Amino acid sequence: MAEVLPREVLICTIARLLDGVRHVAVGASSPIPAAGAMLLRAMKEAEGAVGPRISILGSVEHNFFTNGSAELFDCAGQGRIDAFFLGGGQIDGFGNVNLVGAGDYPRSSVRWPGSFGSAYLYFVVPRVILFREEHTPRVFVEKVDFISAPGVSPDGVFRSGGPIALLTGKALFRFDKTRPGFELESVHPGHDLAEIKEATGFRFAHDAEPRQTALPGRATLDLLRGRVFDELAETYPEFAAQMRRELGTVDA
Amino acid sequence: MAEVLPREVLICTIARLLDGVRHVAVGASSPIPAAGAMLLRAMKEAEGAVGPRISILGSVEHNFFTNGSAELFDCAGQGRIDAFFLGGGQIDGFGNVNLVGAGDYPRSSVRWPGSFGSAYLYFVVPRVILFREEHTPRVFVEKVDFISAPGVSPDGVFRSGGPIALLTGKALFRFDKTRPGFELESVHPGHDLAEIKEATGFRFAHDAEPRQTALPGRATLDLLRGRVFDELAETYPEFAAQMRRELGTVDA
Amino acid sequence: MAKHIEPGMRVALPVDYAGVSMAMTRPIIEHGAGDLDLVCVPTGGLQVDQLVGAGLVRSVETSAVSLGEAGGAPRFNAAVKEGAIRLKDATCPAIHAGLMAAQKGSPFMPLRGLIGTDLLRHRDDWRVVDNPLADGGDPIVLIPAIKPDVTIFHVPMADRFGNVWIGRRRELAAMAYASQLVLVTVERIVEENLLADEMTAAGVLPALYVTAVALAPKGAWPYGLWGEYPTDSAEIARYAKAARTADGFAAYMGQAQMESA
Amino acid sequence: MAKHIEPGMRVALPVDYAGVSMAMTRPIIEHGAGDLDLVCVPTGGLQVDQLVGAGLVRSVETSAVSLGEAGGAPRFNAAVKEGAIRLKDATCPAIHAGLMAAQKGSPFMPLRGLIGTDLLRHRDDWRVVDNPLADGGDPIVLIPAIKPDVTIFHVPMADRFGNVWIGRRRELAAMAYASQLVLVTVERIVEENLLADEMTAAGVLPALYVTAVALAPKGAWPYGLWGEYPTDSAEIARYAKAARTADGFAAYMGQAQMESA
Repeated sequence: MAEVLPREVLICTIARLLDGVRHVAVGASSPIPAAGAMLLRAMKEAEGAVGPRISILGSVEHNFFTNGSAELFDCAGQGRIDAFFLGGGQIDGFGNVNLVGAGDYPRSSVRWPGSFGSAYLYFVVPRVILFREEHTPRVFVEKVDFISAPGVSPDGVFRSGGPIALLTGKALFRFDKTRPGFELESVHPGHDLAEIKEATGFRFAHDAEPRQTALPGRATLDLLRGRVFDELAETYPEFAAQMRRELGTVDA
Repeated sequence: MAEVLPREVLICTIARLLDGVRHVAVGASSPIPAAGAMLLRAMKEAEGAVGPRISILGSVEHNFFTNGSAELFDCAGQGRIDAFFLGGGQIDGFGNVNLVGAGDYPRSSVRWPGSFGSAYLYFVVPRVILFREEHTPRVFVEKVDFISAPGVSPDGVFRSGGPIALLTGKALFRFDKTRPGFELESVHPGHDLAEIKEATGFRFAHDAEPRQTALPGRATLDLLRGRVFDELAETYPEFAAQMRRELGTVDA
Repeated sequence: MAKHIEPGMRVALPVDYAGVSMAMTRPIIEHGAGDLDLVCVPTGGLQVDQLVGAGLVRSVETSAVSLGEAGGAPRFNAAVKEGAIRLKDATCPAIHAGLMAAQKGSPFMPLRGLIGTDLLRHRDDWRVVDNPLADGGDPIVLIPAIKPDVTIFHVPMADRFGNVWIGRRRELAAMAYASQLVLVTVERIVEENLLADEMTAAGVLPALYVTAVALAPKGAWPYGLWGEYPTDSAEIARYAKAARTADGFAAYMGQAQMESA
Repeated sequence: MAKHIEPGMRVALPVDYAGVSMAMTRPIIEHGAGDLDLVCVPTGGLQVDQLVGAGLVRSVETSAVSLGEAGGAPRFNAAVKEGAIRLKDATCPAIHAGLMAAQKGSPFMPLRGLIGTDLLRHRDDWRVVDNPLADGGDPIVLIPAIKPDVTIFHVPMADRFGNVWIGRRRELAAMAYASQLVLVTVERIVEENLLADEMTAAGVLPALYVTAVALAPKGAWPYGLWGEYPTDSAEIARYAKAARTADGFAAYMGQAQMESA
């Protein structure tokens, strides 16, 4: 087995979570989700299949929209976006996301930028992947201070989308909307259940001995370190360069 | 007094009815309303004032919109269109307009094209001028067979626009929305009250001895026959040529 | 491309001057899928008349149908008189509102006007409600989303990547956003990516919304195409005269078919 | 052009990458009309932070405010903590929906999503109704029309006739349609009529909607302008650091003023 960087594990996990989507949108400042989408596209095309369409938001160079900043939301409302990523200053065990601030609203003690499109996209994009590398009790709280976007909705509320998974720097969780709540799917190499419990402010279901997150094989790593990092360098030059520096260390 | 063609009387009357508007929209197949708007613009500019903006709909050459065929209606909804013209297969004494067909709907015995934007524009354009050259009881009926757009609306219905006048080949009527109904304002040269009563299927208010429609003075006629017919020839070449042929006869 | 069209589909077609794919009319008629529900955006003409004349149309939602200067649409008007098609008479902004609702993924859009018209009286799919943001009263009409199965139009160019240049005819984009399938004929296909340059990109409907593109020079004829060629009014007048009768229509269509063969 | 701005006006400003008229920021501050209600379309950055820091802002309606890679917006965040400005937290499509309602002359637009959020709970101008076109239930949010008094943005070019080239940044058109006044700064003014050619016309906001145009080369700086120049990230970072305190903000703005004098 080749040595694999922690962020390569994240990228490969994202590619797996996206399997089957036709169109994924990623933020201009989200290189890891973008890399995951690009990896999936490369893997599909290597098999002779059609890869997903990838829209990178806010990028001038990779702007595939022509109707202004409303088009992403229209496109999602039309059912043309299958997957999207959401972070959050706080995420709780019900899948609620807080992008607004900590403390009492509106005079938040810590103010984050704001909800962006989450209060809409979380409802209408079928596969929303919650992604936050920092895995601490500060981020993963029992109950968010402000609901920018709720994890689940009551019966009768129109909802064609929502969270399917939560990916952190330590682990991958599946979201079960019937409970609702998270279930630990796998632990990334170098971490363990006890550490994850301590780092997570909400309760979650888990096996007694959780699996380790699957590592990519040689062929996947070659695609990632070749074609995908080349593509990535066009939009996220600093991130691609950094990954390649770290790989230089690994390879050495 | 110079000799004046009947259609010149109509054009000059329209210019008078439009006095004060900032933006008037006319149809691509409406040369007389367009000429009236162009005459007003020429008169204003001759005085050193700002003339109205004129949008000619459906014209490729004089298309001042860039957002497709919805833009006219958006523009009207924003209050940016002050005046518009409406014809009709039937017009009744309440200002109701029928652009759909005669007889029982939907299997009309005579089918006209349809309501176009009338069912919206009649509500939101402050100065709608009803214009139909053919002045017969077939057109001006007691009650239209189908209401494409109503002349008045009950209290409480949002309405910032509506008819202000009806101009025909024989006469000019003012619309009084409080009665509601039409009032004969003036009779074009060569016509009289008895003839107009016979040609009109609805009742209307009138003076015992109605005025004659005001005729344009020399300066106005010069503007019309010079600059305005030149401008008109760009968009309505056949109409401009025909007017000039008729004027040749008059001048001869 | 006509093979994409299936019986019973809802088909959106553009106004005369926006880019009508007349080149698609005959293939659609030969393909023969019927019971079509046409949506004219926002009015119809020659193509609608010919599809109605060919017996493929079940209903027409439109703000108007005519041949412009050539007069009324003869086969459409005959079908209306015979009760052979169902009419959904509308007004232009109501059709735009229905497409906008679909574009936005919303169930409806509100529209001012309409109250007191016989259009509204005959549309049981439109709903009047009191404006929930007013203090009471203030009736307003809600237009349900119009979601065509297929949109068909003709424009000057597309690129090799499926991006289609619609210029300022943005109703074509609105139709595409709202539709499942989008079939486009073009005057020419260019090598360069139309999205690569901000100047051309401004008028592009991205490939994301486009199902298929086919080359069809003079594909709007006898209609004109903005920036390309004018309308052939004589040909439209010739059609208008021929199509006054069903036999004349059949003869015109048969003759045109032979000419194109 | 800042003279058009009066105290208490509702001012619409575009997102960072769409064309922010940074060149107008200082004239607005010098002009001094306060109690402004800002509408960020749909998010805000440097310009919003500077107007807030200058004390001209009464409320901010936005989906987010930040300096991007340079972090949080320091004067905005400080004003939030102090309760010095009223917040109308929104989500991007709600801002677009409000502008679209104004564009259409409609009192509101419906929007999916939002139900169960604290955004909705804090917005007493948004209304939840049961979808009148459903058989019952199906709650949906109605967003009232957003009608700015003035919209301000920066784009590459305008022509001598007041037509403004916005390219594919169509939110700039949406803002203009919805606004009473539209103030535009441009990199350059061209001689030819931008509407005369279908290629350029496709990206034009017509003069009909434009109140005034002023030449301002590099007018988006330190933001970039699409198709023209990139963002000066170092300058934004320099601001972010300086503006952590009110004094640092004042020093930065004073220094910049001297440089521009």
